[in-house]
Amino acid sequence: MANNTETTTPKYKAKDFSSDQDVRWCPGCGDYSILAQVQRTFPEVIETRKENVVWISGIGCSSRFPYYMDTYGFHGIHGRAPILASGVKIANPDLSVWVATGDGDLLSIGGNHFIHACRKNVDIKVVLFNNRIYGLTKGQYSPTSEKGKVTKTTPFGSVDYPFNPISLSLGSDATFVARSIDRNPKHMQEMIKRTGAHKGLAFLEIFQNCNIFNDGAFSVLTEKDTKDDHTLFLENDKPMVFGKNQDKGIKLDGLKPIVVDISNGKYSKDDLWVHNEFSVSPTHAIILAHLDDNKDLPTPVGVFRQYFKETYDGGIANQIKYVKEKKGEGDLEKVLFGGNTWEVD
Amino acid sequence: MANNTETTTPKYKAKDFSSDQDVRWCPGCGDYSILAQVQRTFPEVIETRKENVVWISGIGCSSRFPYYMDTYGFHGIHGRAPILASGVKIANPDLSVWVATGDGDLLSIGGNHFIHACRKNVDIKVVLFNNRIYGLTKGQYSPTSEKGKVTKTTPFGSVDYPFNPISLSLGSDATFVARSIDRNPKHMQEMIKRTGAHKGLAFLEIFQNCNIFNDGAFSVLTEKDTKDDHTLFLENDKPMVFGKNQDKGIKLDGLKPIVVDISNGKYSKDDLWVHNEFSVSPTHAIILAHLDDNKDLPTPVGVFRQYFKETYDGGIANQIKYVKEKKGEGDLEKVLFGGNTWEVD
Amino acid sequence: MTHVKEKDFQQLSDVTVRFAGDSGDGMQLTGTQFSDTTAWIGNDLNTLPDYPAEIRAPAGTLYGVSGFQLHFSSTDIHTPGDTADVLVAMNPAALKKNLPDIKNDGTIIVNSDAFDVKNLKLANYDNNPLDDDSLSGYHVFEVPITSLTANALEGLPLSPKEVSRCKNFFALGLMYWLYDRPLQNTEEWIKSKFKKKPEYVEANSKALQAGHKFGEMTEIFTTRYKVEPAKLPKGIYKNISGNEATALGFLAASVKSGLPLFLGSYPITPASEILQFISNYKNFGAKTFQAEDEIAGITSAIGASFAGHLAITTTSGPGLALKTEAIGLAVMTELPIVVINVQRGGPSTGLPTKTEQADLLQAVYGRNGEAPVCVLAARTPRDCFNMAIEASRIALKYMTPVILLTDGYLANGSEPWRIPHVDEITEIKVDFRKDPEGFYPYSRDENLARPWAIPGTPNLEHRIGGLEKSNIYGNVSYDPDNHDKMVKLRTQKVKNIRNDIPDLKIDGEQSGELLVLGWGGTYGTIKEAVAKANNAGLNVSQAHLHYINPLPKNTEAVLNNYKKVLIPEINLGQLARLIRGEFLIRVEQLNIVRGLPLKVNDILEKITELLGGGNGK
Amino acid sequence: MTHVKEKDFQQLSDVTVRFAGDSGDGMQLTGTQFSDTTAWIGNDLNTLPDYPAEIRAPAGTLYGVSGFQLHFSSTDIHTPGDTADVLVAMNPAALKKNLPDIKNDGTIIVNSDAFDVKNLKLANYDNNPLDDDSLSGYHVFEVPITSLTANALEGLPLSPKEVSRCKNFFALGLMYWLYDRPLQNTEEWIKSKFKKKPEYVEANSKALQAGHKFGEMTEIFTTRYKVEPAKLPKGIYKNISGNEATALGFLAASVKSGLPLFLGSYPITPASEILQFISNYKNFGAKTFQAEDEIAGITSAIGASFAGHLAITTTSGPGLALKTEAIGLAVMTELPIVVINVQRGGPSTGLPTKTEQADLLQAVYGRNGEAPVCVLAARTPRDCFNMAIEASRIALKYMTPVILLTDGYLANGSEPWRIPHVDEITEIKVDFRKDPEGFYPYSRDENLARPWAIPGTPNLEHRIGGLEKSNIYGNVSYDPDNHDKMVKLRTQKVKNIRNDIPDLKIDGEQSGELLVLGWGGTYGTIKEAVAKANNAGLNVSQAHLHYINPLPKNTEAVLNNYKKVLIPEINLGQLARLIRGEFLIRVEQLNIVRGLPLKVNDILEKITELLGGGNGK
Ligand SMILES: Cc1ncc(C[n+]2csc(CCOP(=O)(O)OP(=O)(O)O)c2C)c(N)n1
Ligand SMILES: Cc1ncc(C[n+]2csc(CCOP(=O)(O)OP(=O)(O)O)c2C)c(N)n1
Ligand code: SF4
Ligand code: SF4
Ligand SMILES: [Mg+2]
Ligand SMILES: [Mg+2]
Repeated sequence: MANNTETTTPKYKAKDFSSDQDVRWCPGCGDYSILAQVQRTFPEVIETRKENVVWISGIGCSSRFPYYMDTYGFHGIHGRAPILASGVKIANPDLSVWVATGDGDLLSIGGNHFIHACRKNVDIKVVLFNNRIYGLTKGQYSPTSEKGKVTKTTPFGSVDYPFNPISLSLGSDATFVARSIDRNPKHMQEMIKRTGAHKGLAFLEIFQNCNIFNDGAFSVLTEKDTKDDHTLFLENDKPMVFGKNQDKGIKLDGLKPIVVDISNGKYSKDDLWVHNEFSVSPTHAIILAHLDDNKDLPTPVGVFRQYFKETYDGGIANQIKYVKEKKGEGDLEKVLFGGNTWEVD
Repeated sequence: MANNTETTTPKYKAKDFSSDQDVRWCPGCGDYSILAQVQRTFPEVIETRKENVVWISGIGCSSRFPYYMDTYGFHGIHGRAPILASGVKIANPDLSVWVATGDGDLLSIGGNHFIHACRKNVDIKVVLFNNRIYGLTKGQYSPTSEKGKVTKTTPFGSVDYPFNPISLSLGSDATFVARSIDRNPKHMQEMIKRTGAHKGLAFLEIFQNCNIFNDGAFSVLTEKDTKDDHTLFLENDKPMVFGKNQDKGIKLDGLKPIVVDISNGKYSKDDLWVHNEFSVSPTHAIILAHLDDNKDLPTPVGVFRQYFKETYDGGIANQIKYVKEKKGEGDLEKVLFGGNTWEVD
Repeated sequence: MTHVKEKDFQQLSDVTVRFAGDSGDGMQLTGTQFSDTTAWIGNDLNTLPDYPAEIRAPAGTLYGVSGFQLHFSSTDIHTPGDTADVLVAMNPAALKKNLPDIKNDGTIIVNSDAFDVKNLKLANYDNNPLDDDSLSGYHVFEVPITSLTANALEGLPLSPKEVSRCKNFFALGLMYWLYDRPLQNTEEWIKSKFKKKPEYVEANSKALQAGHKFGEMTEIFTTRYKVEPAKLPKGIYKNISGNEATALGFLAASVKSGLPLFLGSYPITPASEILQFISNYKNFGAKTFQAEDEIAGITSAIGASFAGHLAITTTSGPGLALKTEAIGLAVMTELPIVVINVQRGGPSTGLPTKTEQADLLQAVYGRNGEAPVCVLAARTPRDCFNMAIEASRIALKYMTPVILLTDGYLANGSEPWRIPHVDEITEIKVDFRKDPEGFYPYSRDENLARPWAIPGTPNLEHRIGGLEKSNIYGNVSYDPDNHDKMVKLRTQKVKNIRNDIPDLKIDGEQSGELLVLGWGGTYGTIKEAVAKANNAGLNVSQAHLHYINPLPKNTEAVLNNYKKVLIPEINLGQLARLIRGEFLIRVEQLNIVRGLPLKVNDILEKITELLGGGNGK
Repeated sequence: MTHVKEKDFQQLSDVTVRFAGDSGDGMQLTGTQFSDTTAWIGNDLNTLPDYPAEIRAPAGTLYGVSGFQLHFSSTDIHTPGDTADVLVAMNPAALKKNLPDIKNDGTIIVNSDAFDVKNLKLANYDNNPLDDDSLSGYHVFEVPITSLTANALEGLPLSPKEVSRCKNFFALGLMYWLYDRPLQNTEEWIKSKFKKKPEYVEANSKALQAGHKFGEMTEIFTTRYKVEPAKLPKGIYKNISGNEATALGFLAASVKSGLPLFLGSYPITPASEILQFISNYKNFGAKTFQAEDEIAGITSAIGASFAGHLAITTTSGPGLALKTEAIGLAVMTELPIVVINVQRGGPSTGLPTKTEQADLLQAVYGRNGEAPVCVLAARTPRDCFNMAIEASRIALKYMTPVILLTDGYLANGSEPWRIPHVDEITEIKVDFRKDPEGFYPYSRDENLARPWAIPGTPNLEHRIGGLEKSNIYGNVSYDPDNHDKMVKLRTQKVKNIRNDIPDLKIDGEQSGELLVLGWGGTYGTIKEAVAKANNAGLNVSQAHLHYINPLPKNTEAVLNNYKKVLIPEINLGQLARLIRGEFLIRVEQLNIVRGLPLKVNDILEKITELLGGGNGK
């Protein structure tokens, strides 16, 4: 489908993905790091020629992303990126379709398109720049802002509870769910690669600092003295260990995750819960999604869940193939003259 | 707030909730049973005078519901019932606000309002008439239709996967999640009572037969010879037993639910998983929500989860009270003349 | 059987028949079968299905009545008929509800079995109308259709309920007899429809034949009617509804442009059928996407357009309202899409199953900012085919959204259509931009259209979006003068379409006393009214707009050729407003908003009044 | 310090100042402080903030330039000024971007420290404009603001970055000196703003004082300017922006109607501030609901209206597009809501931070079906207060949605406002229906309004919704004649508002050669243009519409009193279209769509041209 005249994929460099447009985020914004990691990893992530790559976004600071990528790009309207992307992907399944979006864009106005894209397993990659605030409109609270947050629209503190984007996507049956942090380039690079490699809807949440309107929202996960005790790096098939000295672990007590100390001999790594990205049911991932509901437990980053089922765009394409095989390639003359006709002469 | 001149609540009868409008559903439609059970239970469910009850709906066969209830009613626009209801409830928290909605109305066009109302825990009762089809528009597939379904818009079978409404609502942190079946009036009555008694967003999914466009969608759960083996009635604190002879049970194998035979002596009721509606984490409920992903396992009905946290409307009201206490009742003159003023004379 | 008295045949030039019964009685099916057979034997025809918003409202109720009117003739006709010559009423409610639309002295065939106490009460009859003289102005035939059907099917392995469901075929058989139509067509339909239920094939065929035989045998009918075939142009015909014609039109546009079709849509009455039809064309590579809502329907189509498809979205009024913001995005990104709006009664949910013309100003103006789009309107069911192709042509050539307006009457109504051969349909030329040399995403060709460079094309990587773009280069631009220029360019582009569409045609005198100007589904009604007025010696012509934005170049000149211009619309004067605002021309209006097609007679009266006749001024 | 030469004072009647710098330079703050102080000492004033869509675009870039223009005077003024007398440019990009809007012979104060190679390059300067003669037509003052600020703050415990952030206060202090304004106001503001950061209080105050002192000490400025207070009517004043006035207006309407305020809204530039302001009024019982999207914003408001609140929703163009369907629901259910649309540049996302008037036709016509609503427009920042109250009054009295249009210029611009006392504001009478006797949900009072019977009221249980309703009884009705009646009744109800609004007022001669007709935010510009034209001896009057649907009763008569009517708009002629369509009157248009207020001079030229002067026809 992709109208390539040339068919081999050149060896790209990061700068091949950098457009001629000046980047216009605030100095210090976490978005810069995301852009850098995407450009850095794309030569590896993109298995196709770059004219087959499309970046699609809604509205928000994060949604300016496509302008900075030297690929096809579409800066859509607020909240509609997942469905705009779905249209592109269904029309041409050969394209590699990526969505750059913000917590307001994806989860406030765009929530429905997101959960439906997850449910349908449209083969698009959704990268959420979660800064827990509305950046572009200058600092109103978002559906991922913590309860009680004081912002321009909540001068006395917000009274609603935030979404847990991981749990929402799992509840919508997304086939790939992962999380990373703007301040951890290496981890982010890995997650971008994993996201790109997944066949089906891939959802990657990135904690992103908005230093203007919500500075430090993720500081416990990024500051040197706290991050190790608050972050759990998920690794498949590995016991869940964390802490500055890798001295703490997660154990499953029935359905309940608890923290245990593995430095004092009472528990060892063997007692710990082993991460399984590929668990058949979503239960494993859901427990992880809610891990830090308890403030004593760390926040997981990494791949929560990955599984495979037919993609929506693939299903549509296959059905067309199947019907063509069954009924033969469409013949307009036949359709027009089909049914109950009669002749006047 | 409710402008009652009279304050005691009379003893209502079912027919007090029946409006003067003829009911216009197709003969045989499952909606009739829902209406009957609501009218039958409401004298008990409604702890307030009936002028404080409001039924709100979107568009669909199911959404005609408010016309048949002799309460305040608002037949809104497609998909918007949860937010219309939220507006009513936030404006006047003394009202008992109910939503009647269909699988298309709530989960297709209305999905976003639904998940946000769940997240915010607006104190409204959402009753989903899930017939897994678009009834009013005459038989297109819906987001709860099974994959492969042949309908007017999917002549070759649908290619997308359905939502699991229970799992979606749990993923959105709904504080009360339950399910019932149109053909089991007694169970439905109990669920309506439980729904009405919950403080916070209560979501009740009712499997409802559309005998015109999707007849028999739930027949395994309603037909005499299959229903006992396919339905699991959830009861709090009780081991999960089911089957014609109550001879089968659910056991938890790690995170994985399995069916065991409790008639042959190998397993007894004591080995079974015990239902806990009030589990702190959503894990328990999520496992149940996905129970019948495995076709060998039964479909649970009953209360999946109930927990309590501040309601959104309550939070707004409390904040107003708090600010009034702190700043004093608003004084318009003061606000108008506040800030940087100067006098010209 | 041999003693049956030969019945007289009476020749008629046209007849209007209405079938009415419970929504569960199969009246739409009966009407469609009668139409298909009638078309098939060569009459011209025009139909008006009229069904309630309820799916199968409880039997016997007034609001559960479903009707189907059909006008057929041996000459050219254009409307479903103001009033019916014959009513087939399957129960008291059907009789009561439809009586006002039956001609004085008309014929009424009732299923007398259904006139029991319960049904009479449900229909709010105090007395049985068959027993008092309330029907004295009509020729009433009482036929115990239910029991006759039961008799005919005796012995078949069917439940009483199943037997009763066959009674519409009995009624149809009787009507076939009365109007001398063959059974064959319907018999074949029954066979293929119930392929998997041979007992149903037998039962329904038997009921059909029994109805026919009953006509033959009974004493109560003394006359039969013949309506000769109409003299239609040579060709192969089929009976087609507006929705089906719309679907076929886009399929043809897809084939003729070489672009795969993408339809992103959300079901809504009365537009859902288009989605349903097109979802059958999978072997043409057509992709149908039943989206989560209308916004998703159009936005997915915009995505597909970006990716190089012929992208369309179908909806009705409330859905168009929801698509508003996204249409603006298509305007700004200058991508081709067609939005089909099948108008229904409004505002809000309004009258979902009824027809109306009140979305015109929404289509023309209903967007934020200066967001010009091309607006077209189909005028008859079969015309939807041509306008679908024309809408596609314009969208693709000018890189612009096009809104195509049809309405509930066109969508569900049907008429004979001379089927065009594929090679009679003009090609639609589409050139994707391939050459990187001098490529700029917002450069413009002689039509002011920008290049269509689709993802997958090497070296044309570029970014588009809803923010204002610099002319030619297409980068985001906040420059004030650029914005002024772009606002004006986008408007000019749509205006220029004027040079690429046919002049407004006049039926009748090229100048004179009165022009009746219309648009959309009122075409047939106006045509018949004007013809009648001409026959009565009145000086009146007709012009009917296919193109509303832009208007044809000669519109102003045409209007100025008449002393008066009358604009009849099923709204409060929306085209009238556009015409007044555009040309500062005084226009007369006729605005009747009843959820139904206008009546020939209403227009005729207005014409007469305006020309000083009738109860003039 | 004692040797400083006394500077001359020059008296001016009005001055236009523009501050410009990086979006991180605090220019909006500087402008606001200058405005507040200027208002406070009694000048009339009018402001135009102009900021980029980027939050803090990288320093030094052209697209990152943020500006604030302010026009103040000793007489009545109405615009922010076509061009500025003085520009304060904090870097080369600010100079480059703003130079075109500075008067010939104007004054330019630059932060010379910022004119380094890097910044010059970022601003695409090949040569340093301070070194070549490209600025020879201006009075340029080079002030090393960055280093002077650093000197002044030496020894304070601040990082270099923090120090640099204070430079806008240095610039402000200098301008205060130049225009003889007191520091006190700003000093107090600094104190309260940085309550929790005493080191910032000290730093910013010091920078402010240093700027002031620098003016005093330096040799480069030889003249200072005085602008005497304006002679404003007696009263207490404050400087108010349109958004703040809108918020206060609805708060007042809530108090005066006795109904709690409910605002359901989704943030969008330039409307978000209204939500922000109102969310502070919790102690008035005002409920603000930041909804998941615009549809939820308005739909929650409709729910709150049903429940008896004064329910409003705020948005801008793309958001209004999304609210379209729900407005139709409010029309059908005849519930009072006010939709505030702060217009911005379109179509689509367009120019989010710029002003425009192109949502007028969307407001009037942008809905499916015949869905009439009342449309009002505010004309100046402070007028938003009155129009908010008026919109509420009409909505509540006629049980109808009202759309109130403001725009980005009004929203962000500010002017002095004589604050009304609470008892000067008229009461809004609201009667909830309480009496069950004879209650029908769609019965109508003398204004055709239906009763407002809110949940919680005993014995008035009833159902409403978007399907067509039977007149009086309010049950769902598919009856054709009822629909026709209801469509016409709803339209009549909105038309009747005509009888309840003031006549269109004329400023100037009551008849004559030319009337300039406008609406919304162009009021001040038209007023100054007409005044100038009158001064030049031209026969021209002004009329400005507050009410667009319905139009004031005397509109046609007014228009007919002039030989020509000119309608200047920041769109392609939307009011012009309405007026032409309504009255069949030829109008002249002036349409400049640059995302900026019109200029006095553009209108003046057009007036001159139309009256045969200038470069006539
Ligand atoms: C229909 C519509 N509604 C509202 C807006 C205003 N708006 C633009 S971006 C945005 C939210 C931005 O927040 P987020 O998605 O979190 O992105 P961020 O800027 O934080 O990256 C809003 C409300 C809009 N442009 N369009
Ligand atoms: C904006 C809008 N889009 C579409 C429709 C058409 N519509 C009405 S009901 C419905 C779906 C009905 O399905 P469901 O919600 O499952 O209700 P059911 O009829 O099955 O009870 C649709 C698509 C509409 N009325 N309004
Ligand atoms: S406002 Fe926040 S999110 Fe937006 S660019 Fe600036 S720092 Fe980044
Ligand atoms: S169509 Fe189905 S859901 Fe609707 S009323 Fe009929 S049976 Fe019930
Ligand atoms: Mg954000
Ligand atoms: Mg349904």
